[in-house]
Amino acid sequence: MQCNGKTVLLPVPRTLQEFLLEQQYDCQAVAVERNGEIVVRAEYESTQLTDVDCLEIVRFVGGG
Amino acid sequence: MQCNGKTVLLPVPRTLQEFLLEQQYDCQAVAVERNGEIVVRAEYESTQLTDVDCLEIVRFVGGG
Amino acid sequence: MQCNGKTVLLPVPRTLQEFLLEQQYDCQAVAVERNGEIVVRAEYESTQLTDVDCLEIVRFVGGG
Amino acid sequence: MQCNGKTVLLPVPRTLQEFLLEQQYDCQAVAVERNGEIVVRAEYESTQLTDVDCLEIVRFVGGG
Amino acid sequence: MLKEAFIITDLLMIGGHSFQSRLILGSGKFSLAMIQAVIQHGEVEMVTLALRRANVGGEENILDYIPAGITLLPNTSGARNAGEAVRIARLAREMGCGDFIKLEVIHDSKYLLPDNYETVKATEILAKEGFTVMPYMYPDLNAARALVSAGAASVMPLGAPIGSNKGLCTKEFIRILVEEIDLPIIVDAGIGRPSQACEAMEMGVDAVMCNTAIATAGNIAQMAKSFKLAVEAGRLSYLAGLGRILDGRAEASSPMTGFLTEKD
Amino acid sequence: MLKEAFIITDLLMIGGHSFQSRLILGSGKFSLAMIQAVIQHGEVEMVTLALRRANVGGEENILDYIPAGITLLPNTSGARNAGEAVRIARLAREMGCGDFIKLEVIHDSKYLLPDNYETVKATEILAKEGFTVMPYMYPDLNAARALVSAGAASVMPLGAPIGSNKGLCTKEFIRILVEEIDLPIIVDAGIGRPSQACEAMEMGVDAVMCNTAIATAGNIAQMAKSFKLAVEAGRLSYLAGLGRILDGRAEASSPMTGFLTEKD
Amino acid sequence: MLKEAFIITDLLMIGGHSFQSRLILGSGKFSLAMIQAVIQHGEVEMVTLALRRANVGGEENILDYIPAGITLLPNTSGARNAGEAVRIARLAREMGCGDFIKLEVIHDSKYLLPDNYETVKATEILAKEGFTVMPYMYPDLNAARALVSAGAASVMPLGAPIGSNKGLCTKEFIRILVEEIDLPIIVDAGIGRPSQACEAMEMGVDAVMCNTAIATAGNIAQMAKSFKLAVEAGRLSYLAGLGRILDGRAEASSPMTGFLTEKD
Amino acid sequence: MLKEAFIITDLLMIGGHSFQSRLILGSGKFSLAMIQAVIQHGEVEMVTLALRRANVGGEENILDYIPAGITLLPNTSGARNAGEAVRIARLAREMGCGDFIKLEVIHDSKYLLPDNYETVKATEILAKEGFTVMPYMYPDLNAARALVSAGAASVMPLGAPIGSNKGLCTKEFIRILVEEIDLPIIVDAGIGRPSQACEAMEMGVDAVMCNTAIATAGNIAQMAKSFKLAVEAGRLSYLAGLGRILDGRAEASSPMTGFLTEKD
Repeated sequence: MQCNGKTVLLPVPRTLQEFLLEQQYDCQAVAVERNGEIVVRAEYESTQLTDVDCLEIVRFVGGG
Repeated sequence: MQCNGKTVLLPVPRTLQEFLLEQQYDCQAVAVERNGEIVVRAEYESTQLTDVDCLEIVRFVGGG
Repeated sequence: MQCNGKTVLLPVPRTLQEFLLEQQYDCQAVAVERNGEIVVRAEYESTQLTDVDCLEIVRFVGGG
Repeated sequence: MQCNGKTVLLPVPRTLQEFLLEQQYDCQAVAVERNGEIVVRAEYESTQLTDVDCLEIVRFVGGG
Repeated sequence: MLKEAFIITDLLMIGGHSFQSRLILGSGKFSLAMIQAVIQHGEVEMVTLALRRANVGGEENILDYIPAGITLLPNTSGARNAGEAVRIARLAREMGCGDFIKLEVIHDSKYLLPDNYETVKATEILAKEGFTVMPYMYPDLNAARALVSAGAASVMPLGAPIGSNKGLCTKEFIRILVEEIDLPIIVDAGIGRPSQACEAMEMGVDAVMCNTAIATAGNIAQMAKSFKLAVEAGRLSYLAGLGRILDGRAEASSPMTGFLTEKD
Repeated sequence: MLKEAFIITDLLMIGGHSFQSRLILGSGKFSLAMIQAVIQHGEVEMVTLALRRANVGGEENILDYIPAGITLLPNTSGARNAGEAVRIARLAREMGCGDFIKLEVIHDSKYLLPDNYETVKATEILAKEGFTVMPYMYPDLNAARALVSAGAASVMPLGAPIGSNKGLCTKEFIRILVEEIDLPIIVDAGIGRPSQACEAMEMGVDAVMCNTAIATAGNIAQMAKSFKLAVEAGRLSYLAGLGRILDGRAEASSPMTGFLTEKD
Repeated sequence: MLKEAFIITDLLMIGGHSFQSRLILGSGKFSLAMIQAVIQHGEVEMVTLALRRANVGGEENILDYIPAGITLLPNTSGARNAGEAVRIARLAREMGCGDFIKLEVIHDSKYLLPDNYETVKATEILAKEGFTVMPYMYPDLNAARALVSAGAASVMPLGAPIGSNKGLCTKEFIRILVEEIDLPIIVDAGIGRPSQACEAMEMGVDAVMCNTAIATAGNIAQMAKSFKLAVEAGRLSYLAGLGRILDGRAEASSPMTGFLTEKD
Repeated sequence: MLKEAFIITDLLMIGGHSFQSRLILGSGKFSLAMIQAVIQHGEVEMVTLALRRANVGGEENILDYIPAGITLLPNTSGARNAGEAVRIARLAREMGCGDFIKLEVIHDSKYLLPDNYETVKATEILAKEGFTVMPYMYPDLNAARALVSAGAASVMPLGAPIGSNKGLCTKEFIRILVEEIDLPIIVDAGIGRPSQACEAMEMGVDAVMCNTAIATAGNIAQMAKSFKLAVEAGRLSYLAGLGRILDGRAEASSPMTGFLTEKD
């Protein structure tokens, strides 16, 4: 699977929720795009990730 | 017929050539658009005008 | 006597103090120059005016 | 004798003319001030230098 | 009292929200530790943010450094075309901090000049999706009109290249926007000194956005306060009405009445 | 708190007196009724006055319109040479309002440009007599040095002809005075807009004097407040240290890290 | 001799044609009788013309007043969108005076600012039809790049609104075009004085177009010559390489060697 | 023919001598070998020189590098007061190259600003001795009037500090000199680019002196020619009369008559 431009292996099936926790992302501080589409927080749990998925996980930083 | 935004009556059939001469346009100093299409000088004679035609007859003036 | 550029007649002898009061100047709001020299307020009473004196009596106005 | 800020010894009496030639100055390309006064060229020969004299010998250079 | 009078009633309205402050702060180039002081001294009510990829593991969250009540204005920096800008805007909104978006579409890495054409396209899409779109733009009257039609909530013309501190190089054309465009005009990018922010406001601009000028100052909190005062000064003078300029000669400010003259 | 910190400690010292305000107000061209509002909104602590011949009979006294505690700065307007200036200064002091004098010597009625030479002469005389002499001058470094030697308490270079509102036309040379002269530099005359006063202060000038720009504004009390804020802003930014100016290219204020890039 | 050397070899190339003159003349606002003198004194090789409806009956023909050998550059003035511009361009070419076209698309009657977007569209069409397209444009780097891709033979950024004589208000951005765009850059519109044309050329612009500045002069033939000289001066100084600018202090142009010093 | 007409009749008169060229060349900072080419390409008729102590033994003589017929203008550089300037002037005249003297009195080694007061004193002395005195001065109207009374043959106000190439920083005040002073006004010092020389001439200045701008150029002969053309251009435009400047909107240079409009 692609995540923020890097290839990540998914040994076992994972929901987005599980993946974020495993990777220690702060769910309250990020937003997620999956294959070009937004995933709303409410659907993190029900979103099943697959090897062909491409994720963008972003957060706020300082910017002008 | 429309010519430069004005309505002109064509009592008898006319070629573009005849029309220009009648109206005393200087054929060497103008360019003609007929119904949105350019008419090249060589075709003035062979171009038969009709009541539904719309002409633009233009010339050079000073401009920046 | 000259006062602020105008000629003033002094029928009877006058002190500067008397003159200012007569002319209804506000002694607290003016300064006086006599023949090019400052007259301090304390000396208004003791200053005897003569026909050849030249007074400048000035006050503050708005200015930049 | 002082010349252009330096001390110069005059072993034997000299006219300004002699001095300039000895020192290989180009008489046509310089102007001379002696003790604060201009010496015109015509007087170089008749000008006798003494130990107390102070000369400025100048020429043109590039300047804005 | 008059003093209060002319301040309270002058609010900046953007997308239905109202602001007393007319200084928008960019949060780039600051250490997180400084942001709060800058916001306080600048008395700003709106702060821009950028979106970037989150790294694995706990990172500091800039939101923890921004006081409650501040309106967040995420930007789409990094977008090189309308499509990318739209994706970034959607991600930004998903952060749950409101629907303001500072739209910027840039594909020139040297001068960072915005692409007006792509910006208009993205504005159209995002406005339809309910965003309050504040597009960063090159001050071109025709493009500004297109942005109005596309549903922008304001226009943000640049004064000079981003981060240059060069000032109001586009003065003549921002003046035209003020004249012709019925949206809040916010000068963004290039403002390097408080006097330049003040001059922009004197011209009738509605607000000024500032980041680099503060971030590169010696004492950034003090500079933030300085910009706050300068923007307020410019706004007040615009409302008050500037005095005329004499072309040739002078005009005395003290009476010209003859004085001591007979002494000559 | 920091905010207070950097304000309280920054005082303007002139002739042994200290001032928090760096905006000096000229009282010409106003109706007496307005002066108090202008002083209040401008938060000024020093106001100039002129001397003129008193008329016979009760006239309104401008002093009745100036709040207590304001330092009065009588000018010598009308003087065309050192001698007349000295006489006017002495009369002014006799009014009992202190020993400050704004020295101006002008004999050109078209551009009202000060005569530096006569001004130096009068400064020498008045300083010896114990006046706190603040000479209005043409910004010429050599003349400024002569004024320092003559005992001036400050120098007041012009920005543009009196009353013109043309702004800082002498910028390059006032910059030199700031660099070279160890007295308070007060820009007097020509400042037409708050942004110009702000810029002068950013350059390191110590104070700005303003009259016409306020008197010719639409709402003069509001404009007074605007100048007060602009002068404060300029001072703060000078103290804070202005950021660098980039010559060519731009510099991003958001991180330039790759983002969405693999989507190309 | 050097003098000749550096002139002869410096030609302006546009669409395969070469020109020695870098001053392009606009023929508007002149009486026909004056045009020849202006062309002669300005030593121009290219003159713009406009197209308008011919009236019935013999009219004076401007072409009779333009010397042989002058390259004609018809404009598309009057066009408010790409379609109209294309039609006008085709009519112009039909006049049999070559394939140069000065493309202008304007739908703002107050500031006459060009519509870059429509201009790019028209450029694409006309370039395909073999025109030598010289688009009048608002100096926006992104638009200029689009014009390059669309096949323009040069870009003609404005200095200020048409006919305003306001000068190089877009200086900073024309500088960027010179840096980034590999086509002849011709400043068109706004240039009001020879010194401004000279400055544009010093910046590395390839040519200047001028109409109103000459037409509104007191002696138009003399002003034409003045512009000719100024453009040539600016070009030469660009080729020669301008000297450095000192920031602070001065630098003597006479030797600083001690002199008369022992007299102190 | 008109062309000739307006050139031949426009001569610069200084101290009874007439000049066709209005560009005065400073000879500092050049290698002697270059001077002749600069004079030729600049078509100058007057060149400044400095005086320095002659060294023992044969040195190259700059006069050998200056073509016959050029008017020499020795300067008094190095003089720090009127007395020294007078001595240098007398030595210069003794060189037998005429009675022109460029008077400069400077005692500030950082900005090299002239001392107007000492300059007036020296002018008085030298004018009485029959010199054609051309004083370098700080552009102060009162000082310029004093120089007129003292017998100056022209005034040479600075545009910016010597050698800085900063341009016309004193514009507003040189404009006043042009208006008020009935002597040739020659801008000396600071002019860094031909466009600046052109602008000075457009303002009505009578001539421009230039040294550093040429000496620091890449190709100095070419830059000399550029300045020559720019000065001529500025003079011609001043004589021709500059066109008006529009404040707001634009003004079409092509007819605004309706065209293609029925196609809408």
